[in-house]
Amino acid sequence: MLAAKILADAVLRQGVKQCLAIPEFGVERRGAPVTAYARLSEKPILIRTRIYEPDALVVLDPTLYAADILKGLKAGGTVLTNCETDALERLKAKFPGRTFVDVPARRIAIELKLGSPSSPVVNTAMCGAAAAVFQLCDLEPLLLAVRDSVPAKTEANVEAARKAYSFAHERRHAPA
Amino acid sequence: MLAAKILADAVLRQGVKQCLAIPEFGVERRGAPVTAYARLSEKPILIRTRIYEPDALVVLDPTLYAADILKGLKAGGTVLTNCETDALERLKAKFPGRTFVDVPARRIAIELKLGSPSSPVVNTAMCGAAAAVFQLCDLEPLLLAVRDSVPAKTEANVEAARKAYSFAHERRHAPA
Amino acid sequence: MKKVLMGNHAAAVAAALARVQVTVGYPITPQTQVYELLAEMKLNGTLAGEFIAAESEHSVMAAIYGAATAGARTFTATSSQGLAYMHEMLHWVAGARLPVVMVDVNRALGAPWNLGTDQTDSLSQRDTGWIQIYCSTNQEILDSVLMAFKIAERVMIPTMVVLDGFTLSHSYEPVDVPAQDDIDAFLPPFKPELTLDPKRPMTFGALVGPKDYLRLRRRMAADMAEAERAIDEVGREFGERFGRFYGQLDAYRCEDAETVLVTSGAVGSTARAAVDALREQGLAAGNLRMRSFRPFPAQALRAFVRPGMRLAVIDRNYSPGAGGIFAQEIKAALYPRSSASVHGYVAGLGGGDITVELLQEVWRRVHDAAAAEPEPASWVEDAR
Amino acid sequence: MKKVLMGNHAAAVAAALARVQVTVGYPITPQTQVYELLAEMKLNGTLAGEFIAAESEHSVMAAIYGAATAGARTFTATSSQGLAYMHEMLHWVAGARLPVVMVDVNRALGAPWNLGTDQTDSLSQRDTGWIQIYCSTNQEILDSVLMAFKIAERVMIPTMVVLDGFTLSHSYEPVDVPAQDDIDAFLPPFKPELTLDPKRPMTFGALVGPKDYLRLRRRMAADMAEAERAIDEVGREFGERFGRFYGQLDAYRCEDAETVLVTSGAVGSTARAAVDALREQGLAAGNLRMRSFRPFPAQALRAFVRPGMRLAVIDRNYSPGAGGIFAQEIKAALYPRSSASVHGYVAGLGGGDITVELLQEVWRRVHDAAAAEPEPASWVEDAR
Amino acid sequence: MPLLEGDPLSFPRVIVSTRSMSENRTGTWRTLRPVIDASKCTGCLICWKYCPEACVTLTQKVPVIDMNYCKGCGICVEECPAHCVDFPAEEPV
Amino acid sequence: MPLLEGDPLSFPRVIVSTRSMSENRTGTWRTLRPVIDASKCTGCLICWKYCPEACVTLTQKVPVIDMNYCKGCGICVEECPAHCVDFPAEEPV
Amino acid sequence: MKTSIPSNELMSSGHLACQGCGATLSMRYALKGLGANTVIVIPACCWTILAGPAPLSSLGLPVLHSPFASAAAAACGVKAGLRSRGDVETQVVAWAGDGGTFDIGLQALSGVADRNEDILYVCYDNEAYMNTGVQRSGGTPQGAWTMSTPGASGSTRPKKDLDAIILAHHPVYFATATPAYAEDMVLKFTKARAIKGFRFIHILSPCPPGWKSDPKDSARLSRLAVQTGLLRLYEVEDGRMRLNMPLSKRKPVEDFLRAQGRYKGMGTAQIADLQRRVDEAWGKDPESEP
Amino acid sequence: MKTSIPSNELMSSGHLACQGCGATLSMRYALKGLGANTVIVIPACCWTILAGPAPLSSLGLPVLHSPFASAAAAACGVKAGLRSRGDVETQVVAWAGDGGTFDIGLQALSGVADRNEDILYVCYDNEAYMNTGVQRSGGTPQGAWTMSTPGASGSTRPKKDLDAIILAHHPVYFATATPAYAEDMVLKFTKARAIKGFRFIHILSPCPPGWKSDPKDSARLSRLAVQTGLLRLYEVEDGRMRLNMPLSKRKPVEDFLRAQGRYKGMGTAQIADLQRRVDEAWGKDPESEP
Ligand SMILES: Cc1ncc(C[n+]2csc(CCOP(=O)(O)OP(=O)(O)O)c2C)c(N)n1
Ligand SMILES: Cc1ncc(C[n+]2csc(CCOP(=O)(O)OP(=O)(O)O)c2C)c(N)n1
Ligand code: SF4
Ligand code: SF4
Ligand code: SF4
Ligand code: SF4
Ligand code: SF4
Ligand code: SF4
Ligand SMILES: [Mg+2]
Ligand SMILES: [Mg+2]
Repeated sequence: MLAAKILADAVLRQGVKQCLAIPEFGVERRGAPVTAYARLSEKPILIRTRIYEPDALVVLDPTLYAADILKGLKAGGTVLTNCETDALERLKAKFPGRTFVDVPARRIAIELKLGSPSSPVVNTAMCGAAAAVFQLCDLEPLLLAVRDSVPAKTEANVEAARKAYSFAHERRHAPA
Repeated sequence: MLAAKILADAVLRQGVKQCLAIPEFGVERRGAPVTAYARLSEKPILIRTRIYEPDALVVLDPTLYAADILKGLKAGGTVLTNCETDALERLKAKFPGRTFVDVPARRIAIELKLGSPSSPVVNTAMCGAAAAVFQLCDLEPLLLAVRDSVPAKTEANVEAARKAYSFAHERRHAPA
Repeated sequence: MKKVLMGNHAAAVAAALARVQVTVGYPITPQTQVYELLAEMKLNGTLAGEFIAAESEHSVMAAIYGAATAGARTFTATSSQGLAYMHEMLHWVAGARLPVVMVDVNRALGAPWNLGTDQTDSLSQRDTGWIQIYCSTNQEILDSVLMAFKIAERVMIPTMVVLDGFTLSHSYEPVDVPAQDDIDAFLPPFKPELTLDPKRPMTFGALVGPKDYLRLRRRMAADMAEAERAIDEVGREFGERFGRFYGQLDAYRCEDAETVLVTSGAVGSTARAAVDALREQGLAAGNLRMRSFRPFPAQALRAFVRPGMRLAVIDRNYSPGAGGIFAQEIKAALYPRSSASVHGYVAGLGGGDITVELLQEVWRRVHDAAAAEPEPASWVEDAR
Repeated sequence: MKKVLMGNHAAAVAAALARVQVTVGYPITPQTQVYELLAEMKLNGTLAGEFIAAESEHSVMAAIYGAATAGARTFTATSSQGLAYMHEMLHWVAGARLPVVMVDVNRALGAPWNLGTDQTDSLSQRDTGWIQIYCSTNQEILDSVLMAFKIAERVMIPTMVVLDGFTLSHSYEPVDVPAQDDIDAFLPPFKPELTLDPKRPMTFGALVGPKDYLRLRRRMAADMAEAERAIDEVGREFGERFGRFYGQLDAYRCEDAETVLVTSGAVGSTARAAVDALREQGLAAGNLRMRSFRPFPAQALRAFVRPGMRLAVIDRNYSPGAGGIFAQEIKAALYPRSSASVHGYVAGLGGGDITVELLQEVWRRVHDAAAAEPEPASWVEDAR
Repeated sequence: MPLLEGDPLSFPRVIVSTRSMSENRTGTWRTLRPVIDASKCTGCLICWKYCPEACVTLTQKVPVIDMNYCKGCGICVEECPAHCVDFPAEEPV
Repeated sequence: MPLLEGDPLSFPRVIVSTRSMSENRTGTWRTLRPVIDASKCTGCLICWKYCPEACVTLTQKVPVIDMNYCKGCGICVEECPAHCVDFPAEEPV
Repeated sequence: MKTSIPSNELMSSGHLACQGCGATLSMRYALKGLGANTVIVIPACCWTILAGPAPLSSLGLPVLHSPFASAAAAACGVKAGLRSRGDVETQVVAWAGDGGTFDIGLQALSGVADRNEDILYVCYDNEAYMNTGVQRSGGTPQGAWTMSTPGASGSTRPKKDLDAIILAHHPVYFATATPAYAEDMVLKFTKARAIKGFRFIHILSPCPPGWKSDPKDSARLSRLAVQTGLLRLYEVEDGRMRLNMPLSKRKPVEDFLRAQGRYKGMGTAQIADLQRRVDEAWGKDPESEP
Repeated sequence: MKTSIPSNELMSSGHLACQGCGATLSMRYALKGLGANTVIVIPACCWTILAGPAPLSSLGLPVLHSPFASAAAAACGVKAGLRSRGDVETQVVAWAGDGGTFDIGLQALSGVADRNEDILYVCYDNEAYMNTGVQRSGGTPQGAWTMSTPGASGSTRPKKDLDAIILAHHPVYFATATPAYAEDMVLKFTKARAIKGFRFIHILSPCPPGWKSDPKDSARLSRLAVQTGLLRLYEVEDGRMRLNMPLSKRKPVEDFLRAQGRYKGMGTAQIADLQRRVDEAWGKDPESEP
């Protein structure tokens, strides 16, 4: 959820769009897969329900593609992943018609000592990547949002967001 | 309240009338004055409220006449008391038009070792007297009712009821 | 056999006759004699099952919850603050679909302290999922507790039998106590389908998602509808066996009544005296006693009401910001089909007497009102 | 200043801005972040007053009771089982006429366990004497908490600000946080007349007889009527100061609407999207959002309703044996003056999504129904 | 007649207790009456100390029992070390 | 479409749990994967004893970890006295 | 004045207690020790009634009535409320019966003790639910009759060891008291008043209707409880225990029991057993916690 | 098999606990000791989730979920219900967290202990409200961070002495346990099963997210708690205490604290202070109640 909050905050700072970030309801257990939703719009956002057919997906945990989380994604939608392996290719094959962008969030987090190697904390890195891939906001509001939202290891997290943003930004502008 | 229950029970055993005995509502503290009401009728009793203008009154505590408990009593009504002193005469003077019947319930209770001399328990004796004075029932159902309702010192209580009944019965039949 | 019983004792005697298997209790005025008599009956063997003297009402209902899930027929009694203290558990037990029977002796809720009878304690549990039955005599208390087990076990919904504090709880009157054999024939042993049993392990109360939750509540709604029927049918069966008939509603001299006093609890008894008095004066008065409040007898009420009828609803209860609760629910149930007018009167809160005289006055006010247009609830009192 | 806040944080921030003097808390999903943020603000000095971390919700409200009688402005937040556990104290604090402000985060009550949003927790407190305000956005949460203090302190009635679990409590969106100075100008310090003070000893809550009890409750009724005005007036003043206007009701595209979706809480926000969609299809749809539930806005509602209007009432709550609570109370409030028809729909219990699609379907069903004659509540769901 | 009269707003929101309970004369509860024998009294004040009604006054050498309140519990009779409190039956008024 | 279908009475009054939680494969939670080196393993069963998932099976001399459930907590890695459990990163599926 | 007891009376005559009520004596002494700068919080118990129906009060202090389970929490709320308004002086006292302390109020009490809230909690222990007409509480001793333990054997469970439970919370001050030792009680309240943090005083309080004793015996029974060794008068400050009333010779417990109708069902064997347990407790360790 | 631990598994895989959860280990061992003829009552706590959402169950036994404050009372109700139907054999176990035991469940627990109800109450103590995301409970140790004691100093109040509170009720059986000593724990449950009356087992249960520790360290931390002397493993039967794990040499408490993020705010002074207190407690009376 923190990731959704950071993105909403960054979008607010950018000043163009509105953002409403909604968590999956129910039991949350450390380590268990969780889901969250975010709506972005230039008009006030009225709808406050889950999103059944998202335009875009961000998957923080690279081990989660077994779950059928991709099924609701609209054709033509974009998926931001964190695979760094050839699993990505298998995914692409399995879900044709979607755009996949893969970011080494895990590597960035480990480099910056966010979390432990057994469970690296990738959310700020993935935020940065998402901001760039989905053109949510510029780098500056993003970094301000991270700085305001993360009380511990703040600078490392800001750095993670920056690195991932840059990485994804380049990717987006590079020929596909 | 026990007195009211015994009377209701005796009336039921007599088999002619119905009786509904209602307590004063609220805080009851040992030693503090309490009030209770009873309705008697040959038809089913529907009214379940306090009695504001009783036909008859029974006063168990001889020290209570200072309270204005007599004021609601209908003219021509009967008061059963437990004074044994010339206070009775003062009462009669103060409330003309009411019939007073005085019963030595206190003496009976002390004789039969009911309660202690400082606070004798007069309820069964007064029950007996009331049954006789107000012609609620015969002696037998009364004594059965007492026996069934009083778990401790049963026989002494039965005896108290019998003595008071006899005393009052004679009184009622004696010229006023 | 007829016995002179106080209302509280009628309740306790009924529970014992119903062969309750687990009774849990806690004292509170004006309910305490239920608890005390149960303790005494346990001692002398008249009460056969287990008896737990809990340390608070929340635990009373928690223990009842455990016992009922383990498959026992259960009983308790409380009042006022005690009922309020177990509120969380009331919701829980209803959601768990356990046929618990509880007596509530009406008493006003604080602040401030007050011991008088007042239905707000039980009525403010109206959304907890309990069946509620209101009694008007000590006989009806005993009978209703017996019927409550049968109703509750048929629809698997806990049932609250409600009686007026002091007015019934502490009043003595003759009560016909049926023989044990006859009761056993009326009320067979409780044999639930699902219980806590190591031989057939299952979990009760585990987390469910919204789809299941919605359907569980819809099932509850269906069973509540079934409970409307059950109250009437069990009341009829009881009448056939024991000569005293009961149902959701109890109408008195209403056939041709133009204005009807709508009452509940012991006021329903006094109201008949008021109706008799009004009839003697040549007035077309009637009394409708609402025996059941949950499930709300909406169908029965709609069937009862005639166009143009005026209902003078006596509420010895008050929902702040809404008004008298019976009047409110009656209006909702009649909306918008009926042209009857509903006139709410709040009276007797905190134990004030609702006298024959007061009831007649209210009846006259409603009967003589210029228009049939209802005003917001009026507050009335016998000034004595 | 605009900040991205989750609904729970909006509530906590508002309490701190209201300069609450005593806050008491206890964790429960989905309210916990209110409690946690208050603890954090206490630590860093943003929350000036006393902060008590109680050991249960009953004690939370008991401590609030003590603090408020001692003259402090008080705040707490809870949800579901926690709210139910303090039920006895809710009655008590209302009877004591203390202007406590509490946030309730809606969540379904067990059994069985369920964490989803469901209004039955707060609505089943409808007879406890609390004002209840339902919010539809995080902004409205913050604003409503601030207004709640002003309303509560004006009429001396405790006020519950209610928000949907997860849907609001855990959602992040931009919220305009007013400056402290502006809030201070809007909300002066709490200066009660009667407090616990050894210099002027007096007793609170002592036993009263029925005559006084009846009159105290009638006074409460009069203050509840005053609260209807207060909610509108304070909402208007708030609007004048901060640009966001509030009242008992919030109507959207209702001027010429034939059929109106009546909603409360966050569904009121989604319903507007549904209304927009229906309007785009050329249909005369509107949305009425019930902001206040206690006191029930009966007058305002009667003023709103036009003859022949159809009300499609969405109840994310359920009173067993009665139905959806908003529908029930709306019917009672309109009885018998109105020719509007009221159609109850129970939906979204236990956290089920009430989607734009579902709302449109319901609207169409009501709009297209053959007769205006209402049926008993229908149970609906978005099957996804 | 039955309608509650007066503006509801003229009634207070809460009823606080500010008057003393001493308005309530509990002397009527008494069935036995403690009587101090001044000649034997040592003025030890034990009767004052143990009176649950706080109705033994200290103003004089020999304590005075306020019969408006004395409930006749007999503690003073029992506790008086000089055995100088008599305890006859109360007279009806 | 939106009306709940079916007879409400056909839904149970309560939902009891009778099926095993083992239907839920928690192996997806794992980011690191314990791998026992059979050659070093002494069969002491300490990994079996301390597994919070109860997913180490005893059927063989060298315990087998059921990867359908292992969440990769690493307790077995830490506790193995023979230090024979390796703990590499999990591969995405 | 032959006594150290202050003469001012904050508790008035005219209250509604039964004749010979120990709970009124206790309150009377407590207030003499506490003084007027005190707020009293009273949950449901006899004192709900004794404090007077509105608009009367038998206590010349601010009083807050609160629900049965809530005394400790309400008191800590009052303290916080006063503190938040700048009043750090006023004492806040929770005054509860044994039912409201041993049973239904225990959770809130433990919470307040755990947080070391700055209040004084007083339990006047008459060993049953008296206000509802004598039912067993956790404070009822083994063998005592009540309306809910009506048999000859009375309550079959021993009295809950409240002192040990409270002491497990390490209160800054703890004391036991009983009205027969009036000076001792006043002193303890005076002392408690001066201490900050969570304090507790446990009073054994005779109750004629509940104990089935003669009203005149209330002081005598209170004294006998101490003289027989059934009740120890002691204090614990900062974890150090001090026995206030060491006994060189104890009276037989029978003296205490026989004067009360509630123990009528106790046979000689049970009495001897109780005597043995008291002897053991004192023999083992006369200065330690009972 | 190199261990005395029974191999049957009543707790299934697939449950929803966090990685390295001590509460699941505890349940696993407990059921091995208790056997299948057992009903488990679970109030609100992590185990509400771990037992499985309907219609799944991770426990091969009858389970009753109950509201937060009600575990003990519900369990005694189950026992009474079973007894009333003729089943006197089935064990009834209340299984609650520290929040549901030290705080909100304490009243019901005390009541059940007071009445000596025939149940086994187990508190798996992970030292905070974990199911709601780590807030302070009465079981949280001094100095520990939680979300509601977020400062560097963490919780300022010492951990409530639950053992002393329970022991004040004289349970027929009392024991402490922790998963690192699995054989010991299984044995204690086997023993408790055979005893009638009120029994209590207090388990210290590591919780990686709440303790901010590495999941792999859960067994190690559980062991360190004992080896540092912070946790004593002992039993009390019929009032007699027996230390199960006498320590000849204790490890420094720092070993335990430093492996947990929740103690990050504890400075050397505070750690030294805690060390001193542990030393004193052991030095004073190595065999007595802690
Ligand atoms: C929640 C709740 N349950 C029960 C009661 C009823 N009640 C009021 S006072 C009382 C007995 C109090 O006993 P105790 O605390 O020992 O005080 P005592 O009356 O003996 O002085 C009871 C059971 C209540 N007021 N509230
Ligand atoms: C009356 C009530 N208040 C609060 C809650 C919310 N709640 C559920 S579990 C929980 C924490 C439980 O803590 P603990 O007992 O220590 O068990 P743990 O989660 O740590 O295993 C809380 C606060 C609730 N369910 N019911
Ligand atoms: S008899 Fe009792 S009340 Fe009267 S003065 Fe003596 S001690 Fe006081
Ligand atoms: S106790 Fe006796 S001697 Fe002492 S003052 Fe009183 S009357 Fe006099
Ligand atoms: S890593 Fe953890 S879950 Fe996996 S087998 Fe080892 S102990 Fe079990
Ligand atoms: S703990 Fe290590 S040595 Fe022992 S059985 Fe497991 S893998 Fe083998
Ligand atoms: S019942 Fe006992 S404690 Fe209560 S007022 Fe009477 S004597 Fe005092
Ligand atoms: S939060 Fe702690 S106790 Fe709860 S499941 Fe996770 S590890 Fe276990
Ligand atoms: Mg008591
Ligand atoms: Mg915990």
